Amino acid sequence: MKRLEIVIDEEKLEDLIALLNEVGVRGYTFLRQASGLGSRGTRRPDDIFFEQTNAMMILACEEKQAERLVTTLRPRLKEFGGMCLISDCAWVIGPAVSY
Amino acid sequence: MKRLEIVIDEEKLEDLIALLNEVGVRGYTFLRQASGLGSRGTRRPDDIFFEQTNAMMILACEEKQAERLVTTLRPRLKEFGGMCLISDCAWVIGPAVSY
Amino acid sequence: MKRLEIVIDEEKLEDLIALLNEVGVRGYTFLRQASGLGSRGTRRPDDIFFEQTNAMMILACEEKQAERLVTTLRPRLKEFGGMCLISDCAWVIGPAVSY
Amino acid sequence: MATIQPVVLFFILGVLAGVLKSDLKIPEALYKSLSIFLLIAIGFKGGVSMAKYEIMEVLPIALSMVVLAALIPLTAYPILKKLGKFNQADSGAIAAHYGSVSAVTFAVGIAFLDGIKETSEGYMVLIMALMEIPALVTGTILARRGAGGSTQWGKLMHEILTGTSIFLMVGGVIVGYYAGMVKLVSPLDKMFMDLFMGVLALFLLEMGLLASARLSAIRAKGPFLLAFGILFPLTAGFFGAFLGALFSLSLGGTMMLAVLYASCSYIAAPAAMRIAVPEADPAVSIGASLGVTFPFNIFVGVPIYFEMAKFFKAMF
Amino acid sequence: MATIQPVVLFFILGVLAGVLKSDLKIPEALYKSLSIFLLIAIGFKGGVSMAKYEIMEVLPIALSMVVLAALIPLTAYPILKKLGKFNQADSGAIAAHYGSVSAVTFAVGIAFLDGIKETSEGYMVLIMALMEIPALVTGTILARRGAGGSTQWGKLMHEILTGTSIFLMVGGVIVGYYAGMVKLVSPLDKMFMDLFMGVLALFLLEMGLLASARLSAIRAKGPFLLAFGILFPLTAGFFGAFLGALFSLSLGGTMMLAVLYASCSYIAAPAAMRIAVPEADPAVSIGASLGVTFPFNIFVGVPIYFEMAKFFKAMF
Amino acid sequence: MATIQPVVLFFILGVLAGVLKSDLKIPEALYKSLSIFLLIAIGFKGGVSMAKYEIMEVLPIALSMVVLAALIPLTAYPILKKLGKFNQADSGAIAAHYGSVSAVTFAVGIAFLDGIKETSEGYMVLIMALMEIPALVTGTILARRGAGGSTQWGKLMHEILTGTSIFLMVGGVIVGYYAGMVKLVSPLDKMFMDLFMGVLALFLLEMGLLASARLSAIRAKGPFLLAFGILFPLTAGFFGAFLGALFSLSLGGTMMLAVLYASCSYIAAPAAMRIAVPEADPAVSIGASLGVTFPFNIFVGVPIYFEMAKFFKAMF
Ligand SMILES: Nc1ncnc2c1ncn2[C@@H]1O[C@H](COP(=O)(O)O)[C@@H](O)[C@H]1O
Ligand SMILES: Nc1ncnc2c1ncn2[C@@H]1O[C@H](COP(=O)(O)O)[C@@H](O)[C@H]1O
Ligand SMILES: Nc1ncnc2c1ncn2[C@@H]1O[C@H](COP(=O)(O)O)[C@@H](O)[C@H]1O
Ligand code: NA
Ligand code: NA
Ligand code: NA
Repeated sequence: MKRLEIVIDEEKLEDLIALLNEVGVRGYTFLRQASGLGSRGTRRPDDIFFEQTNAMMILACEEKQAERLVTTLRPRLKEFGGMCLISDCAWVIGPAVSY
Repeated sequence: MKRLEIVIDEEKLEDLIALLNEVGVRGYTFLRQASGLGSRGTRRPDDIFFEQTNAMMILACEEKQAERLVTTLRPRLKEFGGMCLISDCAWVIGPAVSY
Repeated sequence: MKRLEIVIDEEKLEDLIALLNEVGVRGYTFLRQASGLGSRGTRRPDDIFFEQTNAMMILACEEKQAERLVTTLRPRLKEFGGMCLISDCAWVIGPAVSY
Repeated sequence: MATIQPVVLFFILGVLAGVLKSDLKIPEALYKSLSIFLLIAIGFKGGVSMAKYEIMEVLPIALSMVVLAALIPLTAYPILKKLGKFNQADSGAIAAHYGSVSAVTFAVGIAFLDGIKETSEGYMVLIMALMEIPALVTGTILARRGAGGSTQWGKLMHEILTGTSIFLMVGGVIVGYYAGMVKLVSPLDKMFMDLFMGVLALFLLEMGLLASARLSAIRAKGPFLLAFGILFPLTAGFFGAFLGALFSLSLGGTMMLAVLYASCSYIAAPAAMRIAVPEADPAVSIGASLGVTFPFNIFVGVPIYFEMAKFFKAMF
Repeated sequence: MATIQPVVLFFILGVLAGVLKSDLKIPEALYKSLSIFLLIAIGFKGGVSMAKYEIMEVLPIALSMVVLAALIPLTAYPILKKLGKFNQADSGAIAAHYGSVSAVTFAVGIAFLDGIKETSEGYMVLIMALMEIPALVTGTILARRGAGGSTQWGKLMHEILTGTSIFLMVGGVIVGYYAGMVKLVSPLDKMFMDLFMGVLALFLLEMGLLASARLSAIRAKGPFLLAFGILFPLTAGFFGAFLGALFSLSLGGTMMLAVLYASCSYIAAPAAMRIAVPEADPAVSIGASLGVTFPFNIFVGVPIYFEMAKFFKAMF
Repeated sequence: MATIQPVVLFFILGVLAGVLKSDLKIPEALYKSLSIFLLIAIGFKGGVSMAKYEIMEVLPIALSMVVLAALIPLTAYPILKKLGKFNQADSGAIAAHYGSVSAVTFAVGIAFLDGIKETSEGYMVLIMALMEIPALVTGTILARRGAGGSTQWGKLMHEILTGTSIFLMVGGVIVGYYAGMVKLVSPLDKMFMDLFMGVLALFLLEMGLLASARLSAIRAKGPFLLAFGILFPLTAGFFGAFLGALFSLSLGGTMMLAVLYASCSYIAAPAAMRIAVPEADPAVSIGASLGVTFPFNIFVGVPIYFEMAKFFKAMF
């Protein structure tokens, strides 16, 4: 199994979700109002004057699905901003499979 | 060291914490109000009409402890909903050990 | 690439950020108001009487940078509280590099 | 013709903000705080004016009106199933929404009466709180008749009875009733009565934002739901006005009963149906309820229900 | 017998919501906003009525009452240690809580006086703010006498003096005093005076929710803490009423001094004790303070302290 | 000399809390809720009093005052560039901030007039809303003249016109105007008029906290920005008072026009400049605007602009 961790501009979150739906992803988790530093400088929800925030998405899926996803995602990552990390993980069988 | 990442129904969080205490876990971190998609459909705190939310828990522990934990957790994961990922990690010695 | 995951006392967050700036880190993501259990007991933002909370920071960088960072961080981790995990990951090229 | 209350313009502002993609956002905590305030205030106001009645005298009337409200989902169900071609679960769930009530529509009705210096019986708020029960139970039975799997009746009743809506309204009634009895309404009314309209204004702003985001959900069955969402409440309101006059309520009370029968839920009912009929699609019922019937009621319905009330009061 | 204020019924509603496992939740931001409002409003009200006195005249009296408040933790400590069998740290920390004051109990006292058209000296609010200092310092000394490790006095004093409670109350006093002097109280009072009771109502609802979640923490020492949590404030209140009459305060002021001496903290004190006596178990002190003494005071204590005040005012 | 309004003391309290490192925090949701309230209330109040005028009569005057406001950034720009030695982007962005307006300074001006029982023309609020447009557009043109890369004019205009500030103010004007026309201002004024000053108080508390955290950002150009932040608004205010008297506004209206010209933005302008001139450093403009000009205006400026208005009204 692969674990993807994506941080993007919170305003682009719905676009990312639409993209995931297209690829047929069946499970993901995300948190809003993440702060961070990146190539576009600091982005923090507690800065009342700018309201630039990130969303953080975590997604576990099978290797093949991950490849397909990355292929679709890569060209749009620049527009979404942020980063995308991939690492290995194991899925503890038990709950209904949603990947 | 193993890193566990658990996403469950926020309403079951206290049950999960009780279970961790039973197993003797000495450290964990969690975030509430996580959104996500899974086998039960979309769950988002910003959907005012449904108020279905997830909690995300991260937990670093030694391999043996992780095994014990997974054994106890697995049968209840279905009821808790969500997912449980395991991966490898290293603990930077420095702060008081809490795993 | 290395992925660092740091959980500290939220009050020390600005100190940690200052330290990261010193080391020359060019990207990180953090979330405030994280709950947790550790050597100092339970810390939860929903406990109105104590207001002890954690911040969770995620940081992807190259191996060398990670080493430098850990060397600087380690002596101060005790004061910051919490934990620091390291694991391997891959950075999906696409967005502007910020590590 | 009666004038449109200024307060309902805030709903239009909210819709506009949604349509124009304004970056206006009502913080979630504000939305929840306003709804806590409104529920307590509605209850409190009702409780204070109930202190002027003998409770035991009005109880039988109130209970009959509650029980008769079960007729609403029973009427809505076959229409939704036959004409609307919804499946059993969806038909039952939507019927439950329309049998149930909307506290905000109730509030707009009260505001309308305030504007023309009319009043209504205080115990209308108790009727509103109690009406949820037959509506949601009937809707659930219809949705799950013959369906496999057991219905979580215990969990459903707990959700209905201790849900925020009923809990705060009934709590408000109790405090208001007590305050009315011991003649200590005064400093509390500065908040829960005087600010009622202003808080309602902010709440309607958010309702507008929510409604504009929800309308798209009913696209598939749009024409049917548009017709249903307007004609059904008119019929139910007609029936309510008839009953109110029959039971010799005041003019204002007769109108408010029509409003209760005509209004439909988009807060308590979705939460209850998620538990009782999880297989129903909530997007449709909320879309129809919040996107069609709610705006219809607050702009057009309320004045019409008032005319209906006048009509029936003149008859009996 | 004096009537129970309607506002305190909201506390019962909150407890009920907790007991019935209602899904009612007060958003954290609302809770914090309400407490900011209440602290400013309490200070503002006090400041406005202080503008009628010569400050220098009342200062010595006020200071004596503050200093004498140090007797409260000194009395509580041996009782907790000997009879309650608490260890030194817990005894000191609980003593600090009971020496300190509860702004909400104070507010309920003010509401009680409003209800019977009585007033109290405006500078009572300054006494309330200042009383924290001797109480917390004395409690800390008792808790840490002879203990290893250094006490963080600097951090403690900073926490006490710049903590939200004292800061906002004293800030409110200053603005209220200035507004009273330049005769521009008027538009600010629409918010900070007229809405006081309504805001207190919502706050008490949340206090009830919190209390119902906290009672379980005192299970182990339940019987002792129940007795202590009722008898100790009665004694301290008796002493306060005696002092108030001795210093020739008005009837309302005498009662309010009794309320201050009898009430105990569950917000400022836990925060301060966490810094000064980290080895104490906060669950016990909060449980006793919020679960026992607070409800006792607002329902039963306040009317009793009023009778005590009448008794001593008749004596002197 | 005019008395300082009690409400502005809350700004000092906020600054103090920041300087003393108090743990006082205004929840983000409260800050946003207060600002939603203030914007609607400012608009509502203006709309209600506009209902007394023939709109068509005042429109040409209002529009001229809006267009003339474009002179402000045109004057500020060369000063910032030549004397302040800022680069083109920063000079244009700061000029846009000073051409734009601050709704809170406007609110303090209204409070000042209330305090001395003066009124101003209701349509001043429309002028305020419209003034953003020429100011931000002119500032952007100055900042980007000859610069590479295309300016996102579409996105900028959308941001300005549908941004929360303009949207809510104009929305408030519409509802207030309608309420005034149909004579149903009454229950809404209990919230949007009576509570205005109290809400402003809490908002100023947060402004003080924000300002104390922002002052450090202007350190590098401190002396210049201190002088600019005080002298420029005085000049702009002088010009505004002159224009107001020339156009025969009332005394209050003349002062309010001076306030509008003198005040500068720290909410709408930063958001707009981030889109239009992303290469400008926002820390400097916010620091000067919020840390220097805002406090100067509310404490010293407002009474001075009133004197200016009196002076010019006596002349014409
Ligand atoms: N190396 C990194 N490690 C962790 N988070 C990052 C990293 N680089 C960027 N981010 C996150 O991605 C967000 C957007 O990045 P950017 O588009 O480069 O400004 C930042 O605000 C961070 O939250
Ligand atoms: N493959 C996945 N990757 C990441 N998060 C998941 C995945 N599957 C489920 N989740 C999370 O677990 C929650 C509950 O899942 P479920 O019980 O399957 O509905 C979802 O709402 C997601 O937040
Ligand atoms: N083994 C662990 N796994 C995950 N989070 C931990 C672990 N140990 C400590 N933490 C986090 O670090 C915070 C501070 O830890 P401490 O300083 O040990 O009290 C805790 O509240 C947890 O959020
Ligand atoms: Na109905
Ligand atoms: Na006390
Ligand atoms: Na200006």
